[in-house]
This record gives sequence, structure tokens and C-alpha cells, in this order.
Amino acid sequence: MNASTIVNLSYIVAAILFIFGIKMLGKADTAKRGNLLSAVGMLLAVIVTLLSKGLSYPLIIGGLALGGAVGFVAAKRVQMTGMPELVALFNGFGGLASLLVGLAEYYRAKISNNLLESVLIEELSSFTATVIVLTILIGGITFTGSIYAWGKLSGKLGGRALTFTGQKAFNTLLALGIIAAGILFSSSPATELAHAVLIAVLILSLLLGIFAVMPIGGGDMPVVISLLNSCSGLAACAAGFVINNNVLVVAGCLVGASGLILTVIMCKAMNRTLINVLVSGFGATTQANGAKSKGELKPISPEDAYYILEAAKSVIIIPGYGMAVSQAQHAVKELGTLLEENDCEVRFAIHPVAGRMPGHMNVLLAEADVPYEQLAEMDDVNPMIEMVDVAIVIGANDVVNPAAGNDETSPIYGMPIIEAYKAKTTFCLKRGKGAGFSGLENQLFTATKTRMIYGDAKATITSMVAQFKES
Amino acid sequence: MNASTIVNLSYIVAAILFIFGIKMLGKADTAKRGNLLSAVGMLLAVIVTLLSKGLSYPLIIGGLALGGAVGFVAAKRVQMTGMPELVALFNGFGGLASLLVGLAEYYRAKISNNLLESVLIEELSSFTATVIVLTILIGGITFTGSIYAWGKLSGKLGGRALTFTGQKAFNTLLALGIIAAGILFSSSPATELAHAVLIAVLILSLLLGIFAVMPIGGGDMPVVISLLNSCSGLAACAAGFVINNNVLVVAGCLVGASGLILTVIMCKAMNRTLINVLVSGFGATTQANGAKSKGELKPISPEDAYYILEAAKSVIIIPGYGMAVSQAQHAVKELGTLLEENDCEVRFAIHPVAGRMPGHMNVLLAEADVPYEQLAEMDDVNPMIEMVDVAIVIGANDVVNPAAGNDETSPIYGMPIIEAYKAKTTFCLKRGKGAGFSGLENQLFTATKTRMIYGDAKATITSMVAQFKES
Amino acid sequence: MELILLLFVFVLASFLGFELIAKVPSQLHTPLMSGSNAISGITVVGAILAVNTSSSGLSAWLGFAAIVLATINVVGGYMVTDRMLAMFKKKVK
Amino acid sequence: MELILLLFVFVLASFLGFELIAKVPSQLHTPLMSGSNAISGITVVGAILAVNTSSSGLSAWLGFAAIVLATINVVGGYMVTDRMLAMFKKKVK
Ligand SMILES: NC(=O)c1ccc[n+]([C@@H]2O[C@H](COP(=O)([O-])OP(=O)(O)OC[C@H]3O[C@@H](n4cnc5c(N)ncnc54)[C@H](OP(=O)(O)O)[C@@H]3O)[C@@H](O)[C@H]2O)c1
Ligand SMILES: NC(=O)c1ccc[n+]([C@@H]2O[C@H](COP(=O)([O-])OP(=O)(O)OC[C@H]3O[C@@H](n4cnc5c(N)ncnc54)[C@H](OP(=O)(O)O)[C@@H]3O)[C@@H](O)[C@H]2O)c1
Repeated sequence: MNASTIVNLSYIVAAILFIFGIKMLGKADTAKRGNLLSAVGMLLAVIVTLLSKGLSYPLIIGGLALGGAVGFVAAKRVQMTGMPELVALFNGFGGLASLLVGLAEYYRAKISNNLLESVLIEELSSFTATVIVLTILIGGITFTGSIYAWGKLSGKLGGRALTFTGQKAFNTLLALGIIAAGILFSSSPATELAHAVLIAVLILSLLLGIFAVMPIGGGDMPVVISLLNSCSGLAACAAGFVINNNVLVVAGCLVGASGLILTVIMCKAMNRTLINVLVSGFGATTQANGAKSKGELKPISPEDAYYILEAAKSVIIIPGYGMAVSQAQHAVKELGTLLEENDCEVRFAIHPVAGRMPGHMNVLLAEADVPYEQLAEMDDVNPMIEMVDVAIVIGANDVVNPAAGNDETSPIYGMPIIEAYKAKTTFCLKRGKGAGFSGLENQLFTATKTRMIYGDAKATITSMVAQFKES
Repeated sequence: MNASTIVNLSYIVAAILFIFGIKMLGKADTAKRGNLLSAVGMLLAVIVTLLSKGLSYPLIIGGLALGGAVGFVAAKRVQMTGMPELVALFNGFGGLASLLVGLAEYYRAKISNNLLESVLIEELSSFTATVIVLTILIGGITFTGSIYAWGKLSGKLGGRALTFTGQKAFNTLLALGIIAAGILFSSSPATELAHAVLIAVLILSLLLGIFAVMPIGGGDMPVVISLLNSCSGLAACAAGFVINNNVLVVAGCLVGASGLILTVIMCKAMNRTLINVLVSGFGATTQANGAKSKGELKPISPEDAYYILEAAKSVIIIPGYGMAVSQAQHAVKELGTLLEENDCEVRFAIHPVAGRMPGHMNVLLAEADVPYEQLAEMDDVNPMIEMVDVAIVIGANDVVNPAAGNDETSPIYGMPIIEAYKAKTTFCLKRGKGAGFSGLENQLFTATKTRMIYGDAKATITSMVAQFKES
Repeated sequence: MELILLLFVFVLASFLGFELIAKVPSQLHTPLMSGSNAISGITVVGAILAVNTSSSGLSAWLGFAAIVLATINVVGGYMVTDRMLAMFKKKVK
Repeated sequence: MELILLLFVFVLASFLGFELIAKVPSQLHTPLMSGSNAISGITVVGAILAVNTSSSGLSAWLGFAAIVLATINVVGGYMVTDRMLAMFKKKVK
């Protein structure tokens, strides 16, 4: 068995580890081990690759060390609530790396005296040329798209969907330009012109990534990230075709397929299609839609709310994106404990798309050590919600909007919601009259049984907790 | 695009069709279409293969026509109850075909003046030689194993497990012989001796197939067939490696893997391990085990049974292997209808491993047009069986044996059963004192609430039906 | 390299086969077995390729026999499966 | 032929990817996304191979940049996923 056979067999083992890893990530009790397993696969793949002949070790080791250190620090430092953004950022880096691998392979085949005058010393087959274009295209979109998504999620760029007239036409033009340039390059990769054309593909792809994500609202970013994650897998896969490497093809393709299906699952939970998420400009154009709500908002103070809570025998807490924004989870947990000590039954109702990432609420409440038994799924809560004394909506909006159930003109019509409006009393914690992610009015807030408690969710809850402790 | 590319792309399409086919076969409402889809894939693969250059068409078309005709007639003619055997037979043919493909490839590389004096005109790589050996080994075992299983199932060979002293040692010797010969052949496939060695592998493999299946009881044949089905897939896969053909590798491997997992699922439903099925000689050696049952059998006539049934308000029918043997399903269905007309609630309780094939009872009752709603799964029936007036056990034995639940020394201890012994009255239809598939005594038959109705199940049911009609 | 790729194909197809079958209701086990048995008749492709004009008499006849057997497996297998499934169809309506 | 095999590998891996993910509970979606994102950093293997002694200055530096970026993706991705999953762990007990 020669060295290359060993390398290739190790790649097969690595691929198997990835497969098991992904499979195990799908079950709660094996997920952690699954992630570890896939990391071992990655380590194996990297180590055997390092055994290849003719590598420039200083540069490689330097790169690995630098990248490893940055990744390590970033992952250690990040707050729980900042993880979605970080994943987007990492994802963008992965896409860019694949792009660079494709580009490096092109330059390898080319001796350049200066960038404009150069010769292709190795004939690139039109297949290789095509996959180089694909790598650059997919990698480029992944890179800028992910960075833009990161910017939106972290609030560095405005979260709103940005639309302008002719946007679709513009994006179509970009795409057509890439296709034309790609065909030009693939058909004659050896000409003088080819280099310039490839750079054009690169630039257009980077632009397309930005402009494709632009019209998508900040709240839909998780779906976008999941899709871009699938893309970064495909980019790795394309890079695998470029350098004829199996493990890249297999691992990339696994990620590509599983990312795509995950994206579809996420869209389903919001009762929307992927296409709708990508092109509808949701969040930019829908403010006007939906019936106007009548009735007025009835604010009360945290003190008054405390007296009602003190008398309550059963409470349901419905957290949403606002809880994540204000980092209120620890205070919420404390409130829950105090309520229980006060002989009140407390449950947390988790909507699958509350927050900005699937499972966002689960992660936050888990961080605050809320016991597993207190977490309830939407479908378990709704049938018994009429018997609940108080429903506390903490920074949730769309996921409790009755319009989803009763207003056919509403853009979120059809999305399953937690029926907080059925509770005997509903408290809604928010900072002001701000709309939710979809920009829609919410009739829950003006319902007769609802009381608004304005202010940052963490501050509000903390003051309630203080009242409980004083008494 | 040249011809070979078209062929190869079509193979990919065929493989995709197989994948969808298998997936769809797993769901009741898509199963029929799935089977069709996979047939289309097969047709595609065959047609594009026929486009290859240099084929001897007369022989090929003749073979296809002959095989197609035989397959067609056999499939049309077979009785529903004979299907398990037929599948075994087909499976054996598939294994033999793969074996022959491997053998033909060897002879192709060899010009033979007469069989003993010949030269290898083409150097076989040791890899090819190894996979030829594997093809012959797996194909051979599949062939004789399946034929033997067919013989047992169809009653042409006794159904009992056959064991003899030193059997395991003998089988081990056979296996070792094959391994030794295989290594010898693979390491020097070009020598004079190699041909004889290969024939030895062939003969030993055929023997191994027989002797491996011999110690397994007739009732375990479905498991064996499922395993051999997996083997015939692997044989096709090995043949694919021999002639370097992707679609054989993929399709064969899909069948190999899915067959294996199906086998394991079947074993689980019987609460046994695969190893236990293969080597325990179950059905030959276990008669002695398990507690002896005390109490006596209380036979009644179909006439007396009729009077009890006439008064019953709820009846559960528990069919087993005996119903299949006596082909009583139509009579049973009629009895069910008459009972319902008599204002009695009738349900059929289906045990997953009743009969000799998974789903055996479902198929038979479906054949007799028993409406879907009347079929109930074991888990749904057991909780309410105490309220049932009469449970009619028709040729079932092991699947209602209380020893599975309460006798730790019993070989079937731990298998979930239908708890017929809990019904207010239980009728057991069987021909005599014959034991069930596992050869165990059944305390249900001697329980105080149980009445035995001896005779062929079909005759017994028919006479009950006649009574109902007379009245 | 080609061999490695075939191995990759083998591994992936195995995993896929496992994944596809998990959670099949028991009444479909028999049709599934029979249907996948028909697929294993894919060896007919190998058999056809074995009967080419360059092959010697013996290997041509071996190929012929293989074609006959594999075709029985394919045609019979698909038809029997179809018949079994037709029964279920009847039941559902 | 090699290309066809790679295509086969591609097709099989796609199907496998789909099958593996079906029916994942929603609270695991985020870790799953993050974990599979880490796997897409496999491109680090390609990046390493791009930095060989025969490659020109430019392509070596491109490769170096690719190594850094991909390694961030890999190391950061696995660690973040692990941290997320550690939270769930706590919850279960
Ligand atoms: N989870 C996912 O995977 C996912 C993915 C994509 C899209 N989405 C979408 O995201 C939405 C999630 O719904 P949601 O109900 O959780 O959130 P939401 O509809 O975005 O509403 C968030 C609410 O929190 C309030 N808020 C913000 N900061 C706050 C603070 N510091 N203190 C108190 N309140 C604060 C906001 O009102 P004020 O501004 O007045 O305070 C707003 O009403 C759904 O439409 C869903 O489709 C979810
Ligand atoms: N379904 C599967 O996939 C599968 C696979 C492998 C093994 N098995 C095994 O097969 C067994 C199935 O259990 P089972 O309860 O269905 O059957 P069983 O235990 O084999 O019992 C069959 C009963 O039917 C009676 N019988 C036979 N012919 C008859 C006729 N013509 N009329 C009336 N009665 C007749 C026999 O008694 P007499 O001889 O006295 O008439 C016997 O008591 C289980 O042990 C299971 O583990 C099943």
C-alpha cells in the first residue's frame, strides 16, 4: 500500500465519520458526540493531507496556527446570543476559502510574469475550467452573502429589507453576466482574455451575494444563513472537482444537501416557501398589508402586574426575540422560580420560530438553567391555554399575532401561533410601539384582556422579581 | 458526448430511480409507484447496455426473451401464499447469475483449448482476481442457500432445522477452505492450478450455502431469505467490481445494505438477534426447554363454539401461520361479516411476525378483502383485550404464547405477544397437538378459559359459517 | 484512484441503503424484500456485457445462462412485488 | 470514467445528505447548521494541497489565505457547536 492509497482510505474513513456525525447531530442525546466524531474526521483528513509530498510546511503550519487561534478565540468569546452571527461569519470564511482554492488552482496552471501578460503552461480541460468558475461563483456568493447576513444580524447594517426599483432586473442582469463570463472562460481558459474574464466572474459573484441578500429582512437571516451554509458546502464540493479530491466532494455535497433540506424545514415552520423568503422583500413591503387593528393599548406598570401575578395560580411565559435582545433569560428564570414558590404553576411555551434562529429560545432558556420539564411545545400549550390565568409575552410579537389565524389578508396568515389571546389575562412586554419582525400590527396588544408593560424586557422582569422578593 | 458517456449518465439516472424506488417502497401509499419507478430504472439500464458495441445480439435477445417469459409466467401463476417461496427462488437465480458473470469474466481472460490446458491471455490484476472470488463465493452461497430455503418453505424439503454433531466445525472448515483457495487464486490467477482452485471455490461455496441454511428451522426462512437477498445484492456489487461497472456496484450495494437492515428489523420483531437465528438451531433443539404446562385441553365442537359466538358482542380474531396453511382467509372474512351482521364488533389482531413472512397476515386478509379498519396492531389490541367476549386464535401459536411474557426459561421469553389469554373466552383452532414454530408448549391451550377446536382451520371456520347461515 | 472512487461509491451506497429502509411499516417488509430482490437482478447488465462477440464459446454461454437467470429474477421479481402491492391497494380504498 | 464516478459520488452523497437530516427536532436545527458548517470547512484540505513547493508565489499566498480562513471556519465552527450543545446537555439532566 503506497502513501496515496493510505491517504485515500483515510479520506473514506473521514467521510464515514462525517456521515455519522451529521446523523448523530440530529438526535438530542447523541448530538454532542456526533459533533466530536465529525471533528475527529476533520482532524484525520487534515493530518493525512499533511503527509502529501511537496508541501511548503512553513506557510501551511503558519496558516493552520493562525486560523486555529482566531477561530478558537472567536468561539470562546462569543455570547450565546451572538452565535447566529458568528456562524454566518464562519460560513462566509469557508466560502471564501473554497473560492481561493479554485483561484489558486487556476494560477497554478499559469505562470504569470505580471498579472496581465501570462501564459497558461498547463492546458486546463474545459471541465476543470467550468468547475473553477462554479467554485468562484458559489464561493463568492457565499462569502459576501454571509458577511452581509452577519452585518444585518449583528445590527451593524440595518436589519430592514432593502429594496429598490428594478432590483430583480438588476440581480437577473448580474446572474446573466456571470453565466456569460463563465461560458466564455470555460470554452477557452487558455487565452489572454480568460484571466480578465475570470476576475469579472469573481467580482460579479461577490456583488451578487450582496444584492441577493439585500432585499431579505433581518429576521429571515437564519433561513438565509442556512441556505448559504448549504452553498458553502457546494463550494467545497466544486473545489473538490477542481482539484480532483474525493473527500471534498463527499463532505461538501453532504453539507450542501443537508443544508438545503434544513432550510426547507425552517421555511415550513414559518409556513412560507423558500422562494417567498428569498424574493418577497418580506419586512420591507408588507407594513401596509393586513387589517388595521382597532382599540387602544392599555399599559400598566410592573408593580400593578406584580399584584396580578401574585394572585395567579397558573402562568405561561411566551418568550420571543425581545427576550434575546434584552438578554432577559436569567431574570425570567428567576421570576419563574419565584412564581413557583408562590404556588403557581409555571410553563414556558416555545414557538419553533420565536427569535431569530431555530431553537433560539431553547438555547437561551437552557443557558439560564430552566428545567426541561417546564418547556412546552406550541401544540401542547394551545389546547389548555384558556385555563391559564396569566400569559406573559416577553418580547414576542409575530408568534402570538392572532392575524395569522384569522386575517386572510395578513402576510403571515397560516403560520401556527401560540394563542396567547385566549388566556384570562395577557401581559405583553415590549419597549414601545415597535412592530415585530414582519412589521405587522398585532391585535393581541389592543385586545381587552391584554395589558402592555413597556420598557426593556430585562428591566421590567427584574423589577417584578424585586417586588416578589420584597414581599 | 460519446456513446459511453451517454451509457454512464443513464446508469446514474437508473441508480437514482432505484434510490427513489426503494424509498417509496417503504411507504404504503407510494409503494406501488416506487416499484414501478425502480422497474423503469432497470429497463433503462438494460436498454442502454444493449447499445454497447460488439454484443452478440442473437444470444442476448434470446436470453432476455426466455428469462422474461419464465419470470412472467411464474409471477402470474403463483398463489398469494406461495410468494415467499417464489421470492426465494428468484433470489437464488439472481445470485447464480452474478456468479456466472464473475466466472465468464475469468474465462474471457483465458483461452481454453480444453479445460485443463489453457493459458491466461490477459493478466488479471490481483484485485480483479479477488473480486472474482468474492463474486463466486457470495453468488454461490446465495444460490444454494436460496434454493434450500425455497425447498423448506414450499415443503419439498422438511421444514425442521437439521443439525448434526460437528456441524459448526464442518461449516467452519468449509469457510476456511474457501478462504484458503481464494487467497491462492488471487495471488496467482494466471497459473495452471488457478483454474482448478477457482472451481474448488465454486463447489465449496455451493456446499456452504446448503450447510449454512440447514440448521435453520423452516419458520426462520423469511429472515434467511431476507439475508440472502442482501447477499444477492452484494454478489451483484462484487460482479460490478469485476467488470468495473458502476450501476452494478451502486444498485447491488443499495440492495445489500437495505436487505441487511431489513433482516435486522425482522429479527427484532421476534426479539431475537441475527446470530441467534443463524446458529442456534432454533426449532431443532429447543423442544425440551420451557416449563411444562399443566392442565388439560378442553376441546369443543364447532357447533358449540357457534352458540357462544352467536351470543358474543365483541370478537377478536387472531390469525397465524395455520390460517395461511389452510388458506382459510376467505372463510374467516365471511365469518367476520356474519358476526358483524349479528351485531357483534369484530376486529383482527395482527402480530408482526405471525405467519412466515413479515406482513403475511396483512397480505392474506387483504386478499380476502377484509376492510382496513378492522385490522388492528398488537399494541392497540392488548390494552382492551380483557373486555373482549371471544378471542378466536386461528392457527396461531407462538404469537399468543403467554410463556413469552412470564417464563424466563422459555426461548421466546421477551417476545411481545397478543394477550389472547386475557379474553373472557378463547377459542384455539388447530389440527392437533402439534407445536408451533418454536416447538414450545403453549399454556394458553390448557388455560381454564380456553376451548380447543380441532381440525383444519378452513374446515372449522366453514362449518361455523354454515351454522350462522342456517340459523 | 478509480478503485478508491468505487470504494467511495460503495460506502455511500451502503449508508444510503441503511437510511432509506429505517422505519418501514412491517406489512411492507415482504414487498420491500421482493422489490429490492428484483433490483439485485441488475446483474443482468453484467451478463449482457459478458456476451460479446469477442468472448469465447464457454464464456458466451455462461453469459447467456446468466442473462436468462437474471431476467427471471428481474421480470418475476417486479411482477410479484406489483401483485403483492396491488393487494394492499385494494385494502386501502 | 473517473468523472462519471465522481458524479456518482456526488449523487449518492446528495441523497444521503437529504436522508440524514429528515426529522430533526427544531431545537437542534441551529447546532446542526453550525456543525455542518464546520464540515464545509473541509476545503482546508484543498487549501493545504494548494500550498506546495511547486506553486508560484501568488497561488501559494492564495492558498495560505484559504488555509487561514478555512481553519477559522473549522475550529470556530466545531467549538461553537460544542458550546451550543453543552447548553442542551445541561438542560437534559
Ligand atoms: N426563529 C427562526 O428560526 C426565525 C427565522 C426567520 C425568521 N423568523 C421570524 O422571526 C419572528 C419571530 O417572532 P418573535 O415573536 O419571536 O419576534 P418578533 O416578531 O421579531 O417581535 C419581537 C418583539 O420584541 C420586542 N422587543 C425587541 N427588543 C426588546 C427589548 N429589549 N425588550 C422588550 N421587548 C423587545 C419588539 O417590540 P419593541 O420594538 O416595541 O420592543 C417586538 O415586538 C417570526 O416572524 C419568525 O417568522 C424566525
Ligand atoms: N412472520 C415472520 O416474518 C416470521 C419470520 C420468521 C419466523 N417467524 C416465527 O413464526 C412464528 C409465527 O407464529 P404463529 O403463531 O403465526 O405460528 P406458529 O407458532 O408456527 O403456529 C402455527 C400453528 O398453526 C397450526 N396449524 C398449522 N396448520 C394448520 C391448519 N391447516 N389448520 C389449523 N391450524 C393449523 C399449528 O398447530 P397444528 O400443527 O396442531 O395444527 C400451530 O399451532 C413465530 O414464532 C415467529 O417468530 C415469523
